[in-house]
Amino acid sequence: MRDDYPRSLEILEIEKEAKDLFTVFVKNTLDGFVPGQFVMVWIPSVDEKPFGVSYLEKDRIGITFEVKGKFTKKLAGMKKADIIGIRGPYGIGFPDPDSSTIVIGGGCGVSSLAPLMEKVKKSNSIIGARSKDMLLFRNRFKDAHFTTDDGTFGKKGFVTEILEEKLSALDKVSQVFCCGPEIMMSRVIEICKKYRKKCFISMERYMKCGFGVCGQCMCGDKVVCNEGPVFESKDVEGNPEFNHFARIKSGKKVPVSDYVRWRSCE
Amino acid sequence: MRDDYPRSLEILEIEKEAKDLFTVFVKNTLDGFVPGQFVMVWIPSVDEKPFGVSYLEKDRIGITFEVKGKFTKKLAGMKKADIIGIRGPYGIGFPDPDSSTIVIGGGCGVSSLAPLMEKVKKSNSIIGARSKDMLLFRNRFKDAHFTTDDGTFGKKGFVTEILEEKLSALDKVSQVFCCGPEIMMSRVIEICKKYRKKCFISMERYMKCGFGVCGQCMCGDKVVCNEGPVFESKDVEGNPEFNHFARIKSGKKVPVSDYVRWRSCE
Amino acid sequence: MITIKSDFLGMKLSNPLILASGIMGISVGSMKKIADNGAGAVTIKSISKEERLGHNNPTMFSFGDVFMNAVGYSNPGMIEAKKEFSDIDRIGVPVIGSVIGTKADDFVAVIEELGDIRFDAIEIPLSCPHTPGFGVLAGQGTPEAAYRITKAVRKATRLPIIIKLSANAPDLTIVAKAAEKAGADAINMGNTHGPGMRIDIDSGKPILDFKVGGISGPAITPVTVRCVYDIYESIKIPIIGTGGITTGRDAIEMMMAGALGLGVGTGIYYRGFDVFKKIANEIKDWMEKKGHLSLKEIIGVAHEG
Amino acid sequence: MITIKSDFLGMKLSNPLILASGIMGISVGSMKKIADNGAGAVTIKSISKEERLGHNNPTMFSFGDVFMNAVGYSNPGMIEAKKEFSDIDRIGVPVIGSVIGTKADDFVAVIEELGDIRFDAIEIPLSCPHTPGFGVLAGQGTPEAAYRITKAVRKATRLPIIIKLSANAPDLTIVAKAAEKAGADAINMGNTHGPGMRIDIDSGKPILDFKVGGISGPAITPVTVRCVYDIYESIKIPIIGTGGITTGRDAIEMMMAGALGLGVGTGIYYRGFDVFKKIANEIKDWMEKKGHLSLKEIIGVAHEG
Ligand SMILES: Cc1cc2nc3c(=O)[nH]c(=O)nc-3n(C[C@H](O)[C@H](O)[C@H](O)COP(=O)(O)OP(=O)(O)OC[C@H]3O[C@@H](n4cnc5c(N)ncnc54)[C@H](O)[C@@H]3O)c2cc1C
Ligand SMILES: Cc1cc2nc3c(=O)[nH]c(=O)nc-3n(C[C@H](O)[C@H](O)[C@H](O)COP(=O)(O)OP(=O)(O)OC[C@H]3O[C@@H](n4cnc5c(N)ncnc54)[C@H](O)[C@@H]3O)c2cc1C
Ligand SMILES: Cc1cc2nc3c(=O)[nH]c(=O)nc-3n(C[C@H](O)[C@H](O)[C@H](O)COP(=O)(O)O)c2cc1C
Ligand SMILES: Cc1cc2nc3c(=O)[nH]c(=O)nc-3n(C[C@H](O)[C@H](O)[C@H](O)COP(=O)(O)O)c2cc1C
Ligand code: FES
Ligand code: FES
Repeated sequence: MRDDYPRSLEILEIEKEAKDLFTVFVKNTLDGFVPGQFVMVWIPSVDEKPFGVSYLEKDRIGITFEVKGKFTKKLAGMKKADIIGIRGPYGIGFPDPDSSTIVIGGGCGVSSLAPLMEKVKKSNSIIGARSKDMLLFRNRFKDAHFTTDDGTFGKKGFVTEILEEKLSALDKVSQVFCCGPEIMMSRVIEICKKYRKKCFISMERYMKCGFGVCGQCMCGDKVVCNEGPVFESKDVEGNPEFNHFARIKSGKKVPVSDYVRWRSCE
Repeated sequence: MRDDYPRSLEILEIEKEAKDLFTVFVKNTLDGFVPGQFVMVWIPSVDEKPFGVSYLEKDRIGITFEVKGKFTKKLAGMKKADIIGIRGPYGIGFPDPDSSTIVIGGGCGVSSLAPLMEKVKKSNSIIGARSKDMLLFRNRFKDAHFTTDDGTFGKKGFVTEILEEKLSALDKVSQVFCCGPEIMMSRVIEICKKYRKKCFISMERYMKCGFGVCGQCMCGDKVVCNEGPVFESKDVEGNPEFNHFARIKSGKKVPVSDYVRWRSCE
Repeated sequence: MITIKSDFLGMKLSNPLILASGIMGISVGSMKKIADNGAGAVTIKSISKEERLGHNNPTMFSFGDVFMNAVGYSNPGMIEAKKEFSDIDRIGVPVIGSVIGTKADDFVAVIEELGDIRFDAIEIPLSCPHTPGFGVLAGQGTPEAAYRITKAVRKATRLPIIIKLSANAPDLTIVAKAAEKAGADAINMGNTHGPGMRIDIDSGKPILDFKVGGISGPAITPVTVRCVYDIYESIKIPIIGTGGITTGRDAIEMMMAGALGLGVGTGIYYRGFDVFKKIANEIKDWMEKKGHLSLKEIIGVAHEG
Repeated sequence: MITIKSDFLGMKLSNPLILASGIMGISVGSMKKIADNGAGAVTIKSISKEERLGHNNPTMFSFGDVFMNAVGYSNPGMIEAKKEFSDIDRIGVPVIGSVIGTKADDFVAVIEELGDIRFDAIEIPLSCPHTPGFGVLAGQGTPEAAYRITKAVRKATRLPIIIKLSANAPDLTIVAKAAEKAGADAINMGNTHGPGMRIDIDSGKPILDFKVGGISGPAITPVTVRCVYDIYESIKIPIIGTGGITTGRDAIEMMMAGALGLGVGTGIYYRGFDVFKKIANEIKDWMEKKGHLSLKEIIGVAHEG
């Protein structure tokens, strides 16, 4: 029989990464975690949400999050030795990266890719954000390519532009791993298609169970928490909901932009 | 977590062993069974009772019983392919016998000793019964010593007389294993004490759970189903209830003779 | 030839296993997945008149044989549901519409709004143990309420009506009889049990945000079997046994107790989406071993002799 | 220094763990074994006026986290019990006398007959789910019956009275309040749950000879915790939480929900006679880790904030 309840853990540390971006560190209790998998993070009496893992160390894990709504505000305000609950890991992560894998992350999406970025050739990581002060892991991955929408750090523009440059210049790229806003991921899929590269993306939906029971995270015919969150691009191509619709807490299907707005206030 | 429910098994065979004595054979589902341990045998819609194992084969086990009351009458009347339930094995069995172990059984008590008799020197088995037609395993253990109370087969008298003869004649006896009426076992204990031999006896009490929960099988400070049914004699010496009192179904403590009479009608 | 085909309320089911409401019943896509994994029929997640957010997370967790949830009937409301379930034919197996309400009128309103959707039956849960305003917490499980709501619903639809009861009812058989008398075509026995609570000892807080939640999973099988057994002797309409069915063995027990249909929800958690195929095969294998040819030979046999 | 000493109804307990009635409580010898294995107090198996054979075997079995029994209150009756328990001092920890009856008068008769036995408290179960004439099956779990029986018992003894309730009661807090009002000194929450039934599919027969039985073991912990939590807020007298406690974690949860005493029965099945020592150590280890010094810091904390 299975046990799936929040394992209560003391916060080891909370670090500020960038503007409104924090990392919370707790003991590593994740058996056989594969980057791209996720965990459910519980703040007692507050709420529970899915997150990727941004630091995967032997003894501890880090979860990097942007302060948006009630939950992340609470989390950012917690202190060392406070208790949070972790359950998981859940879902299917990325395949093993090789030296010719490109890893491309936008915004908070970078966080669940970071453990993979540590494994690939430095210059094969592409990290983007709206602005310099929101850019993640600038110091952690010094040799990565950085972009900002406003040009305040790295190259001005979208991460996808660097991807296209690289794919058109390099022959040896085996596959592309990607996590970020769906509009970005959908662009990445297009680019990969053009260059005939395998592409894996990581989807995000509001979750309740995280283990394939409630149906809350459905995206077309895919159960994101269970059959994903990482999908090979061919498995989401033609999915009528990917980059278009997502479900809010009631289960109501709304345009992704409405969903993101709703999620940010939750 | 544990599972302890009757495993329903088809009866493979029922064989008559002697007058009113039958053996029922079912598939062997007993992991790591040690002779002296017991099982609970369930006849659906009838009752469930503890029994020793008289045939311990790789694929099947045999349970030998005397037709006394409702339960054993039902059991003797069942046919091949009928269903009975088995749970267990329970309790603590005999230690490993060696070539100089004497195994001594009286009446039905022989049944739970039979698998041990197969392991010891032939002439080290002593089997007794009230009369020839009630003697168990006359053909199975041809070289054993047999006694009958009435002299109709083997030596006339009690099994204990042969034991005493053997112990006074032989030096090399390491230990004595014994199962039978408590009056007999208590006599065996005395004899072993006199000859300074280790002695293990197997106690019988009315049982409900068989696994140390209900307390029904208490004999003094011993939980027979769980700490026994096999005890080293020193662990029952001084027990005020051994060979004196036992509990009937209500939990009422009565003299052993009343208990045996009650049990025979159950 | 062994068959596990089942005739239930006029639905021709390839097997008696029915996806229970609230588990993966959120969309046509999710229910098609379950149908493709072998369910004989599926039930949608319960729909109320208005949109409901439900309780906050955590809404679900498990400890061994116990699965707990306090989803709190989150659903997009009947207007959205009408869109969501417009093309249920695509699912490929019969679909049961689950409808909830706080008053009898609400049930009727939802049934009417969803009238164009081609459901094969309507299920009315009177039995959720953890949602204020609904089910047990709203007293819908009494014989009187069951009678009143069933009566109202009966007038609102010609589809077969399944009334879903709670194992908690002290007067269970009376409730079942009241529903039968008011025109129910079947009883679903039943919803989650409890409610229960688990407390995280390090924070000192109940794990579920709503503090208490309904219990499902293998731990509740014995109580469900007993409830099915009890009501089987007092009503004539067929029973769906729901609660804890995880293996073929559980399914067979439930049928022997008297269930004609078999609800499976949390079984998905323990054995995956294909729990339906797995259980169906386990039933067939056992029937083969025993020489049974159809489910008729099994249903209710625990009551014999 | 960390202590898990507990003051319960005037009994000075080395720890709050109390052997639940019906498990190993058959004799002084069996209870002494449990005391030697670390129980803070022990409860005798329930005694009725007349000798009772109880139900036929099988009376007990388990499936995973579920333990089921239908012993049916077998006991030698009050006259024999008087002999059986004459030297309870030998046990070495406080002993609670459990008394059952079908009518209020029966309880009184047994209490009077056992008057000379040096029990530290009397427990009155109104809650067995599988014995005709007693507990739930005799309607003893209603607020009225609880009041009436408690009142009668109150007059018959000066010992502290513990009323043992059933989690099944739909109006649980009202029953608890009725018992409190009638003079109960504590509530034991509670008895086995259900009842449930399991059917052997090969024979088609219920496994328990009485067909149905009460459920105990880890599977019922969540419901017990919820019940303790609920009644803690509505009564002032202390609570023994009984049902499913198997680990230190369960014990701590139960205390956080509001229990002052902790009943342990089936835990013996899962972890052995020394389950008492094990749980006590687990509580202490956790307190040490958390920096708690006494149980006062734990009891009821789940109700804060
Ligand atoms: C499995 C999983 C785990 C996750 N874990 C976490 C987590 O641990 N913590 C967390 O806070 N979030 C997490 N997320 C990520 C988060 O949900 C998304 O990154 C978020 O939805 C994007 O919001 P943002 O405001 O950060 O992006 P933005 O800052 O709006 O965009 C980020 C970047 O995307 C690119 N981009 C934007 N629009 C376009 C476009 N039209 N075309 C091309 N490129 C574009 C740009 O380069 C931009 O800088 C996770 C997501 C998944 C799938
Ligand atoms: C763990 C266990 C498992 C058991 N399993 C089974 C089982 O599988 N099936 C079953 O039917 N029973 C079983 N029994 C045995 C059964 O319970 C006892 O053998 C029974 O109580 C004895 O009854 P009887 O009528 O067969 O003995 P009897 O026929 O009355 O006596 C048997 C022999 O004991 C000796 N004896 C009797 N009185 C005395 C005396 N005063 N002094 C010295 N010797 C004496 C004699 O040699 C006599 O022939 C088991 C017992 C135990 C402890
Ligand atoms: C997560 C979850 C959500 C549920 N939601 C509903 C619901 O919306 N409507 C309903 O009638 N029952 C609901 N239930 C109850 C189930 O339909 C089912 O009756 C119960 O879980 C017992 O069956 P199981 O053990 O097979 O899951 C829900 C159960 C779970 C676990
Ligand atoms: C085998 C068995 C016998 C029981 N007999 C009694 C009894 O005689 N009187 C009583 O009040 N409770 C009886 N109970 C209930 C227990 O005292 C206890 O309330 C219940 O088992 C829940 O606790 P647990 O999970 O720790 O066992 C019995 C329980 C079991 C398992
Ligand atoms: S979050 Fe529940 S199914 Fe995915
Ligand atoms: S038979 Fe139950 S304790 Fe031994």
